[in-house]
Amino acid sequence: MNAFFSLLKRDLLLAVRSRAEALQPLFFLLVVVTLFPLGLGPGPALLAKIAVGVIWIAALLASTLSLDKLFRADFEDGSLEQFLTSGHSLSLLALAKIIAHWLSTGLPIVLFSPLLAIWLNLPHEALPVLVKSLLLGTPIFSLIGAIGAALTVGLRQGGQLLALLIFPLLIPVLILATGAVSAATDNLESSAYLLWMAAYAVLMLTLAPFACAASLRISLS
Amino acid sequence: MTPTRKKRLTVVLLILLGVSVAAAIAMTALQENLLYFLSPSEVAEQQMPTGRQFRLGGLVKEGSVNRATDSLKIRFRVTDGLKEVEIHYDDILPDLFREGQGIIAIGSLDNNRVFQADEVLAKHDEEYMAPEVADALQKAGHPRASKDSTSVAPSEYKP
Amino acid sequence: MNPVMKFLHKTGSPAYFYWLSGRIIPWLWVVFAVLTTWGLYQAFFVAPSDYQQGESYRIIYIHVPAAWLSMMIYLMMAIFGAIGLIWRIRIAEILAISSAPIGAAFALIALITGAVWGKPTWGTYWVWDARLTSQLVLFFLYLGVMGLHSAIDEPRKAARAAAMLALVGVVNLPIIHYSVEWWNTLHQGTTIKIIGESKMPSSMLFPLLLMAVATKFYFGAALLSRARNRLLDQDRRRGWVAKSIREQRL
Amino acid sequence: MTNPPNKDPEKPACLRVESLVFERWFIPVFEPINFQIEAGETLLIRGANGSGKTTLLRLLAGFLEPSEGKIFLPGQALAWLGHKLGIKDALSVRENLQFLARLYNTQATEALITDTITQLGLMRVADQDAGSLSAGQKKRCAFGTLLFQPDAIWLLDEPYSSLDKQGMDIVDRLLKQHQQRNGITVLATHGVLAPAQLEVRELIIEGFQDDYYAESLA
Repeated sequence: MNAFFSLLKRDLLLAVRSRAEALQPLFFLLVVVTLFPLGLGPGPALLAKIAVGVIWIAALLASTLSLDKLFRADFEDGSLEQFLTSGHSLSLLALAKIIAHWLSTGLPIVLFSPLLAIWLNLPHEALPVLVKSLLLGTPIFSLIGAIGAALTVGLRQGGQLLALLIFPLLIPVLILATGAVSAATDNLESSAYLLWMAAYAVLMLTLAPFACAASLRISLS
Repeated sequence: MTPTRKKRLTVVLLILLGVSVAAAIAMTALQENLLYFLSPSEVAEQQMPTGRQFRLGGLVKEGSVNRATDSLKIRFRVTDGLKEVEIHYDDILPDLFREGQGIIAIGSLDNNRVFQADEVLAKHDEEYMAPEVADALQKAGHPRASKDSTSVAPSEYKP
Repeated sequence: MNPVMKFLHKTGSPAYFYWLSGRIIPWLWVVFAVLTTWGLYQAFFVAPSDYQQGESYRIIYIHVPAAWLSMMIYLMMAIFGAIGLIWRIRIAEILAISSAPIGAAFALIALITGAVWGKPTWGTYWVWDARLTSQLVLFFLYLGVMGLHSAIDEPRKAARAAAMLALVGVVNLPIIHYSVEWWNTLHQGTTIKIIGESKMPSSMLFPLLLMAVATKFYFGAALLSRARNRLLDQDRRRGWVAKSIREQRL
Repeated sequence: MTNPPNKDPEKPACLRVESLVFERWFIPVFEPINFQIEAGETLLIRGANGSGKTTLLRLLAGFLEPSEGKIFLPGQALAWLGHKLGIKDALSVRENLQFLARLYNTQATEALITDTITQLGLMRVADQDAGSLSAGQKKRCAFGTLLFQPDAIWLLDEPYSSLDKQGMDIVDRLLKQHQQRNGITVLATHGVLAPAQLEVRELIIEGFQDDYYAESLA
C-alpha cells in the first residue's frame, strides 16, 4: 500500500512542480465558458437556460484534455515498465494515478464552478446541486478517461482518439448531471439524479482500475 | 493459499463490495420519486411563489381553451381532477394539443396566480393499430386518448 | 483439457476454422436470401397499413431489425473480444474485430431508415427520439472501436486493445441506453416511440420477426467471410495457406 | 539463496525457457529458444541488432506473451532495466531514488538513499533535477532499481550503453555482488560491451531465418 501512497505523492509533487501545465485544464475551462456569452449574446435569460449544459460540457472537455498526459509521461520515460515489474497490483497503481489526476484537474473544476455559474447567470438555488453534481461527475471523468488514456498511451495522435473513445461513455454522466441541475432550477427534487450519479461513480470506481491496468498491459505489449 | 490465489480473492471481494454498494445506492435512488412536473393540487399545496420557474403538468380541461383570433395567444385551464390552474401561452402549440390531452408546461406563476408558460409539451400515446382495429375500439366506447400511457389521474400522484 | 477448452482450441486452429467456415457460409447466404425475400414480401404486400401513419410505417421492417442487430453485434463483439483477451485465442480476436464494421453498418442503416421515416411522421429528418439517439451513440461506440483498432499497427495488439474497448463499451451500453431514455422523457415528455414494444397486431409483427431472423443470418455469413479474409491475410506466410492453395480448397 | 517458503510450490528454483517463440506481424522474431539458468548464474544474450534480444528480455519481464513455448520463472520478483530508465526528469536524483525504493518495498531510510547515491557515484548531483544530468549519470541513477531489489531476477537490456569507464566498473561490481548472492541475471548486449572477469553463460540469438514459414508451425 505504501507504493500506492508514494506514487500518489509523487504524481502530486510532479503536478505542483509543473504548476502552469497542471492548471491548463482549468484555464481551458474558463476560456471555453466565456466563449458562450460572446458567441450567443449576453442575454441573461438565454444564458441561464444554457448555463448547466455549457458548464458541464466545458468541464468534460477540460478533463479529457488533461487525460492524454496521464500515462504518456510514464510510458515514455519507462516508469510504466517499472510499475509492471514492481509486483504491485497495477490496478492499485493506476488508481493512484487516477486520484492524482482528479485532484489536479477535477477538483479545481469543482472549486471554480461557482464562478462559472455566476458568469452564466445560473439561478443561485441551483448552485449547490451544480457543485454536488460536479463533485460526483469529475471523478467519473477521470476513471473512465483513464481507461481511454491507457488504451491510447502508445499512439502518436492519441489525444483526439481518446476523446472519440470516451465521449460516448460519458453521456450518462452528462445527462444525469444536467438533469439534476435543471431539476433544481425548476424547483424539483434533484436528489434522485445525484444518487444515480453516486451509484455510477462507485461502480466505475470499482471496475475502472482493473480495466485501466489491463489496458496498460495491452499498450505496453 | 498461494499469494496469487490470495490476490485474486481480494480482487473478487473488492469488485463484489463495490458493485453491491453501487446497487444499494441505486436502490435508494429508485425510491426517490422522479417528479417530472407538479400537478395543480401540488402547486396549491406548496403555495408556489410567484416568478419561480417550474413545470406544471395536467390534463387540458374540456371547454376551457380559448384562442385569441388575432395572435397566437391562448388561454386554457389545466386540471388533475382536484384543482385547476389557468395557463396563458403565446407561442406555437404542439400539433397534438387538444382538449383532454395531457400536457407539461414550463413557466412560472404571475402575481394573480395565472401560469405564464414559456413552453408547452404535448404527450403522445404510442399504440399502433390497424385502422379497422382503431374504429372497432372507438365504437366500443374506449376513446383511444384515455388510454394515454401518461394519463394524470390523481391516484397516480405520489406526494 | 475440459471439453470447452478443447472445442475453443480446435476451432482456434486457423486451418480448421478456415475449412469449417468455408462450408457454412454458402448455407447461411441461402437461408438469408430465402428469409429476406419472404419477409419483404410479407412486409410490403401482406401486412395491413397503420391507422395513423398509413404506409410510411412499413420502414420499420428494415429499421427495427437493423437496430436490434446492431446492438446484438456489439454484444457479440464484446463476447468474442473477451474470449480473445482471456484465452488469447486468435480466431476470437479476428471474429471480434471483423464484426465491428458490420455492426457499424447496421447502426448506420438503422439511423438512415429512422431519419427517412421521420420525414413523413414529424416533418423533419432527425428527431432526438430516445431510440434514434442511443442508436447514434452506439454508432459512435463502433467508430471508437474501429478507430482504436486502425490506430495501432501490430495486428494482435490492435485486436486486444479494440476488444478491451468493446468490453468497456458493453458494460456502459445499457447505462447509456437508459440514461438516453430518461433524458428523452425529461425534455420532451413521452414522444411516439418508433420501435413499438407497444401492442402490434400479429399481422404486422410476423414480417418483423422474419426480417429480424434474416438479418442474423446475414451477420453470420458476412462475419465469417470477413474473418476468413483477415485470417488468410494474417497467415499468408503459413504452411496451411500454401497447402490450401495447392489443393485449390480456398 | 533458496526460495522463500511461501512461494508457489510448483515453481522450480531456476529460470527455464522451453521452445519459446514470439511472433510480430505473424512472423517469429527469433528461432525457438531453450535454456535453463540456476540460482547464482548470469546469462549473457548476444546477437546482432534486431535479432530479438530486447524481445526476449521483455518476454521474460512479462511485458509480452509468448506466441508458443513456455517460460518457467522462480517465484521471486523481477528487476527490469530497459532502454527507457524510469527516471523522472522533474524530480531530483534523491527524490527519484526515494520513490523507487518505496516502489520496491524497501525502507527508504535516509541512510539507504545516501549510501545508494555514493555507491552509484552521484554524490555531486544528488539534489539536481534528473533532467539536467548526462545520459550516463541518468543511467547510473536507474541502477537504483537493482540495488533496491537485491534478491530479484535482474533483467538488464544493454546495461553498459552510454556509460563511462567508471560507470562500467559500477555495473561489473553490481553484477558480481548479485552473482555472489546467488541471484539470477539475464543481460543483453550487442558484442563489444560485456561484463569483465565475471563467469558468464552465453546465449546467441539469431533472427528468424526461414522467410517461408515451415510446415511445422502450420
